[in-house]
Amino acid sequence: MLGFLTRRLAGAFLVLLLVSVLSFGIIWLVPGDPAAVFLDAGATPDQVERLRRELGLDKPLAMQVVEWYSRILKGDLGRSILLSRGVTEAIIERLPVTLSLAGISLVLSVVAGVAAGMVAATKHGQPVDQAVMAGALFGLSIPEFWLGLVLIVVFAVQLGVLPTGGFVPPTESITGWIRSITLPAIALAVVHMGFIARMTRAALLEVLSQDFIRTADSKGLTRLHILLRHGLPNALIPILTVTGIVAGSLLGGTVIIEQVFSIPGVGRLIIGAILSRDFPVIQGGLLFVALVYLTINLLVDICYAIVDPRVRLE
Amino acid sequence: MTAEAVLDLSHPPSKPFRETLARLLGHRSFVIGGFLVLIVLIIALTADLIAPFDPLRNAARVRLRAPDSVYWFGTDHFGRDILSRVIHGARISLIIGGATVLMTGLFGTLIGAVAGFFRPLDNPIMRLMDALMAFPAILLALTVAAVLGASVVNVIIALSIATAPHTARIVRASVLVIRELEFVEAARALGASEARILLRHVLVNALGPLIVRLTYVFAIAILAEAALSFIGVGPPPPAPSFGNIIANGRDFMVVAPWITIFPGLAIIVTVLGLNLLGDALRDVLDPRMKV
Amino acid sequence: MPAPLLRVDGLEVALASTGATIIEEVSLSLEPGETLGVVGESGSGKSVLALTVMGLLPRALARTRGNIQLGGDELTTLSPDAWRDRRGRDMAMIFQEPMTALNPVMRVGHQVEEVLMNRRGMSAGDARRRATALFERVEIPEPARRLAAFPHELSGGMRQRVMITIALAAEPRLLIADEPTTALDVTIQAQILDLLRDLQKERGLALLLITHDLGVIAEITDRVLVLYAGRVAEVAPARLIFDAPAHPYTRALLASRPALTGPRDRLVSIEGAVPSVGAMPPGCRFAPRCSFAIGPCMTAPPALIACAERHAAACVRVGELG
Amino acid sequence: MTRRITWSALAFAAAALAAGSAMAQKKGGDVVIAITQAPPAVDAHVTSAQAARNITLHIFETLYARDEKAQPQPELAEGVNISADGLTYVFPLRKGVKFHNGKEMTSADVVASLERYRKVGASATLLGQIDTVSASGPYEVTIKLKTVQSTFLDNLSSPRAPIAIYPAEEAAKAANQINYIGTGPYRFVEYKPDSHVKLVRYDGYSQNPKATGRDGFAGKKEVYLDTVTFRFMPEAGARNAAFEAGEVHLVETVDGPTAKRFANNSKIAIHKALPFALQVIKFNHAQAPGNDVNFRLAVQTAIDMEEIMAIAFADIYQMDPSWLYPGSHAHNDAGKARYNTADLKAAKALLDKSSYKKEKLIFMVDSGRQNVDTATVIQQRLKEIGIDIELKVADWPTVSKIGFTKEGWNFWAHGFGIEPYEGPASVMSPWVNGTSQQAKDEKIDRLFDQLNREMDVNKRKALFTEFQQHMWDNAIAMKAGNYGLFQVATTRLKNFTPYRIPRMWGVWLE
Repeated sequence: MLGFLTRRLAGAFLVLLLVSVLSFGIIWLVPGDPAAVFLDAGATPDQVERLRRELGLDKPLAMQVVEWYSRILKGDLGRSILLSRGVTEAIIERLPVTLSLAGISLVLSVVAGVAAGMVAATKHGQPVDQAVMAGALFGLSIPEFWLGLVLIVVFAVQLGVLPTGGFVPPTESITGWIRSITLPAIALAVVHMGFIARMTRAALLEVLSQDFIRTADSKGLTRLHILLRHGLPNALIPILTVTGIVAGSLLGGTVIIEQVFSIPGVGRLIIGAILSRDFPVIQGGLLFVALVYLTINLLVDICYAIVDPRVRLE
Repeated sequence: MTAEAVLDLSHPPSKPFRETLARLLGHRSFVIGGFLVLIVLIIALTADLIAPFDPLRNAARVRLRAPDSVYWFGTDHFGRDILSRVIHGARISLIIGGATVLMTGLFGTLIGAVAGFFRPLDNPIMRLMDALMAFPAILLALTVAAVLGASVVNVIIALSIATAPHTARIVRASVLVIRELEFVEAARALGASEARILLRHVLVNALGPLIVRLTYVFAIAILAEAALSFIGVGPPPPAPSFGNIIANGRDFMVVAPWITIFPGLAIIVTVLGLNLLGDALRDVLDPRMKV
Repeated sequence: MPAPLLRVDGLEVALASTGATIIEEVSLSLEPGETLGVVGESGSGKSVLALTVMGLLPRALARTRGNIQLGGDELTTLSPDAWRDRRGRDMAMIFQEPMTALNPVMRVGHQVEEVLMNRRGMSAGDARRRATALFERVEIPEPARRLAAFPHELSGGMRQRVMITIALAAEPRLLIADEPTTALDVTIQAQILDLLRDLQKERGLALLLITHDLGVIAEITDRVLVLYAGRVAEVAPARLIFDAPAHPYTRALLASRPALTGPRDRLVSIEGAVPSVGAMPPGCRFAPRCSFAIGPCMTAPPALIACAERHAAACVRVGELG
Repeated sequence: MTRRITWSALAFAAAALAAGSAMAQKKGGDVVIAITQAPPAVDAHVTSAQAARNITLHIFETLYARDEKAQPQPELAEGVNISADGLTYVFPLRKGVKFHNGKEMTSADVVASLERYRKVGASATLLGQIDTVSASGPYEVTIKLKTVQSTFLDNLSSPRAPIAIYPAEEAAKAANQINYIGTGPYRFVEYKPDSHVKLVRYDGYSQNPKATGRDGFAGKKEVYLDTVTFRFMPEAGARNAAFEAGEVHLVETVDGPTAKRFANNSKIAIHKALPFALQVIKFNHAQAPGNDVNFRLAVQTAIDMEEIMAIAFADIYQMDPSWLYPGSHAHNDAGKARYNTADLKAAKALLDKSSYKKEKLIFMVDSGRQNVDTATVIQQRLKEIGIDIELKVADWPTVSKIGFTKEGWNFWAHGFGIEPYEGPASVMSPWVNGTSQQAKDEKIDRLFDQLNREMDVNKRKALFTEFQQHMWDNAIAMKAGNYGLFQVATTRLKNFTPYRIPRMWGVWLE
């Protein structure tokens, strides 16, 4: 187990190193700089040039590279140009928002998706199965941001039952938080629900068709006992895989959904940074997202090892 | 040894094209999905003939008309007919999807095949792919599109960069399995050059998973184009794409929801068709692959 | 003659989708303490026969005709749950692939104990002790330690011993073994067969042994049932099958058998292929490959014709070819 | 801006109400304002973005501030004594003005702030003519100019990137690193990035004793509200719905159709901030065919300006050839004959005389809807006379980078909001040295120079009129019209009138 962890960690570290190169490099390709955001259309180039100097954007590339690596090795992502705070601080501020959105969507999609997938698998080939699968595929084909817009029009504008956007922290008001997170979480969850339902069904069907299920059957054990003790533990591995994929994909989804619902999360931080050329935030944000992504993968790997004794040996 | 080994006649490893086609045509998902995609394709190809209006024509008189008998899908704030724009939008959306599939197919295959076949390159290449895959695809595409600027070509490049690593990984996995198989060994023994082996045998046999993946890439590209447009880095106006029609209707979502709704439905139909096709292809070409 | 423990009569199993038959008119009987070998190549329907008796047919297949009696009780009229209740206790089964037949994420001890607890109502402690004893009986070394192992931590032979333990745990009267040694090394094969034979003798089990290996037949069976393309070709005492095969298919099968001294890889084969399901010839199913086939062979499937005591073959030319 | 004709009625009513105090002002209440963008900074010096101005002008004040007519009035200064040669400005400061940290403002703070602005100010050129700034007493600051500058007080009072007075210790800090401490009627509480900025009433605020009523950015700033929260909501749909749901009391801008829809609601007051900006279309003179006056005139002649305004700014625009707002003292009609001609035939004739050879031209805009609309309408219009235009939409940093270079663009459209408010010099300044059109124009440079040195108001107007005529005659750049903002507020918000920022003084909640 320890060797397994070390190997995974070493691999993740290597990837992270490459990610840091990519996130540093990408900003050197972007045209424009944050000076523009401070100034309106009437600003003249020498005003821009002054501001660039003021913001430290005129340092040579080599110097910036050295600064970047000496900083991130200390765990310091630098200071935002536009937000007047450290990048780490800015990310941590928004993290609970994104995590609560992604977390609730994940729970929603896993619970509904696994349940739907299990129903479909046990009713394999029957109308219930076909209906669930058709629904899942349909859900999978909806652009999530569009669904968000439609939900806003229907539930916030027409019916007026839920807010159109914004975010209320749970520390401020629990009901306000639930109300503000409901529509975005649904918009995010629908697509992933379909995905998980399909995967769960496929995984369970595969497990249920395996020899050891027949063995269990030959023991005369009850169907429920077989499903719970033999079927589910084995289907857990593929379900975990999907959950990992979905967790990552949700992270991507929040980027857009936060934009639709004006939710101040990490995704909007990064998009805002890209659109305003807040370079430290772009770099730090991308690095952070990659770190989260890799952590999710690592967690999934560790869960495998717990669920599936075979993995530990590899 | 046993009687079974003697009596059991082995099947040829690759099924003839005819049989595959027959199985596809008998697959319900393939028929429905194919039908949907074909409809969208025909609409895109005949856009000039079937669109009732010029999709670019401004007509201030009829701004923000709700759907009626003349403007079936309503009009936008320029007074442009949404139906005509959706019809023409299919064209650009399909071009973006198709070109992304081509680019991803080409580069994903190339990268995956090289990594799978030339062992010394495998590790560096795949770590780079891992690094690219460490970002959510949409964020990667968005960043690249922001770097390159908004244009149809740049959207295609951004989407290809976002989708190619996964494709490369799939191709590499197929190559790794196939290169160890007997017939590749045999070809090598007969003195075929590495490149020839790679092309003739390995790739032909890795085609199944690749086709399945690329079908899904098509669907992903259509969805991602819309998302990029929404953020403002999609194909530039005034030429319509599914995504930029929606993006255009954003400010009018409340007073003129039809601008947003109809292209969204067009996306759903197209993506649903592609997903159905992908499912059928997966069942037939690559039964072990997961969703 | 003691009353048969298992009696199968005119069994027919078909594909649920097309109705094409997998096995047809299969009848057999098995007495307590007797070993019946079922032999045939893959696709002959021998595994389907076993699964049908157990009531474990996959969804795609359905029993369309025939009766199955166990200890005088008709199984086919039972509800699925009642049939399920007979499994484990009255009849048990050993599968071919001990790797896949065991739950990969459950400790093997627990896979035995769950039978003891659920089917014999034992407490966890009793089940543990009983499982240890059973492991000892099937000659698993260090049984206490092995109980805590996962299947992948055991060798193929050990796994099959675990499988046997599971099958025996509820003390069934009928044991069906479907190719129990196929996946194993030759030396292990012999050990497992010996074990099976000892256990059968010791407990007076009725053993239905399914195999395609005539060597196995020769070693431990009392009688043999030869299946070809879903129909019984020949049924005979084991000795007679080797000494006086009556059906041309049995003969071909014997001829393709490797000499014990010869190389074990390439064999003389029977020309042609087994007809595929749904495309069976109207007459004798072996006729297209049979060098003795005559006109009547092509029109209707031949009935079993007795040719000696407890020996019958489904061939119109049984008498002539002797 | 002398009088805002378009909403004069409202302004009159508001003034009357404010003066007469006929209504019962109530203390208390929290107001949430939806603004379209997050401010790039709350450090007033370093940004000229509208989003920042909305907030900073509630927290900070300047020595001089613009009144309702955009004329400079003393704010933190008592007044000014200008030497006869026009080079020395002595500002006596108001006494007893307390910063939000409780300290009293003195000349040291003013000097430090002005010096800081000269270093880090986003519009540092506003103070470009300053030679020295010194404290000539604890409550007196003396500024010496290098040359005479007729617009110096205008500059000092510009709200563009306000020359805010900070405490000296804050003014010593680098750009964007200060604590937000000012003298304004509101005190800074928190800045939640991507979410909001929250301000609370500053009870220690010292009113300008000379002020009578609410007057532009100057005047009396009486605060009744407890807190004001500026919520950043880039999505129009989200803004509007939040407003309808009552989460937001005032929306900085809504589109025409939405305003129309709200008009039927008795609980909603629609305010028009018109004019708020000019819609400007620039040519790149450094590239063919933009270097050809006939080409530029062909384009100018072809364009239907009203079509642009009607589509991009439905129901909230004015057609006006002037580069200043109506009511501004130098507002004039020069160039009227060339404005909004929409004459395709004449345009074709001009185009045929030009060097344009059917090549594809780039119309560059940022992704703001109105600017994209402008570009789209022009593209379709010019297609009719055979000009082939490709739209290039990018985000603001990219566009503003490329737009000040000689390559990569032929047309560029954007709003011009604060310059016409500031006055003639600010409008002319972008064209000086060819900054905006990428080719030096001797005449503009000369006129600008004269304007800067001319102290006589009427002569300045004549110079500006000449500039405007020159702009139209040579199609240096075009303006399509004046556009405004629909601002919607709950009717519970009393005595609100739109201005360049949503001023939260003099208003109260019912």
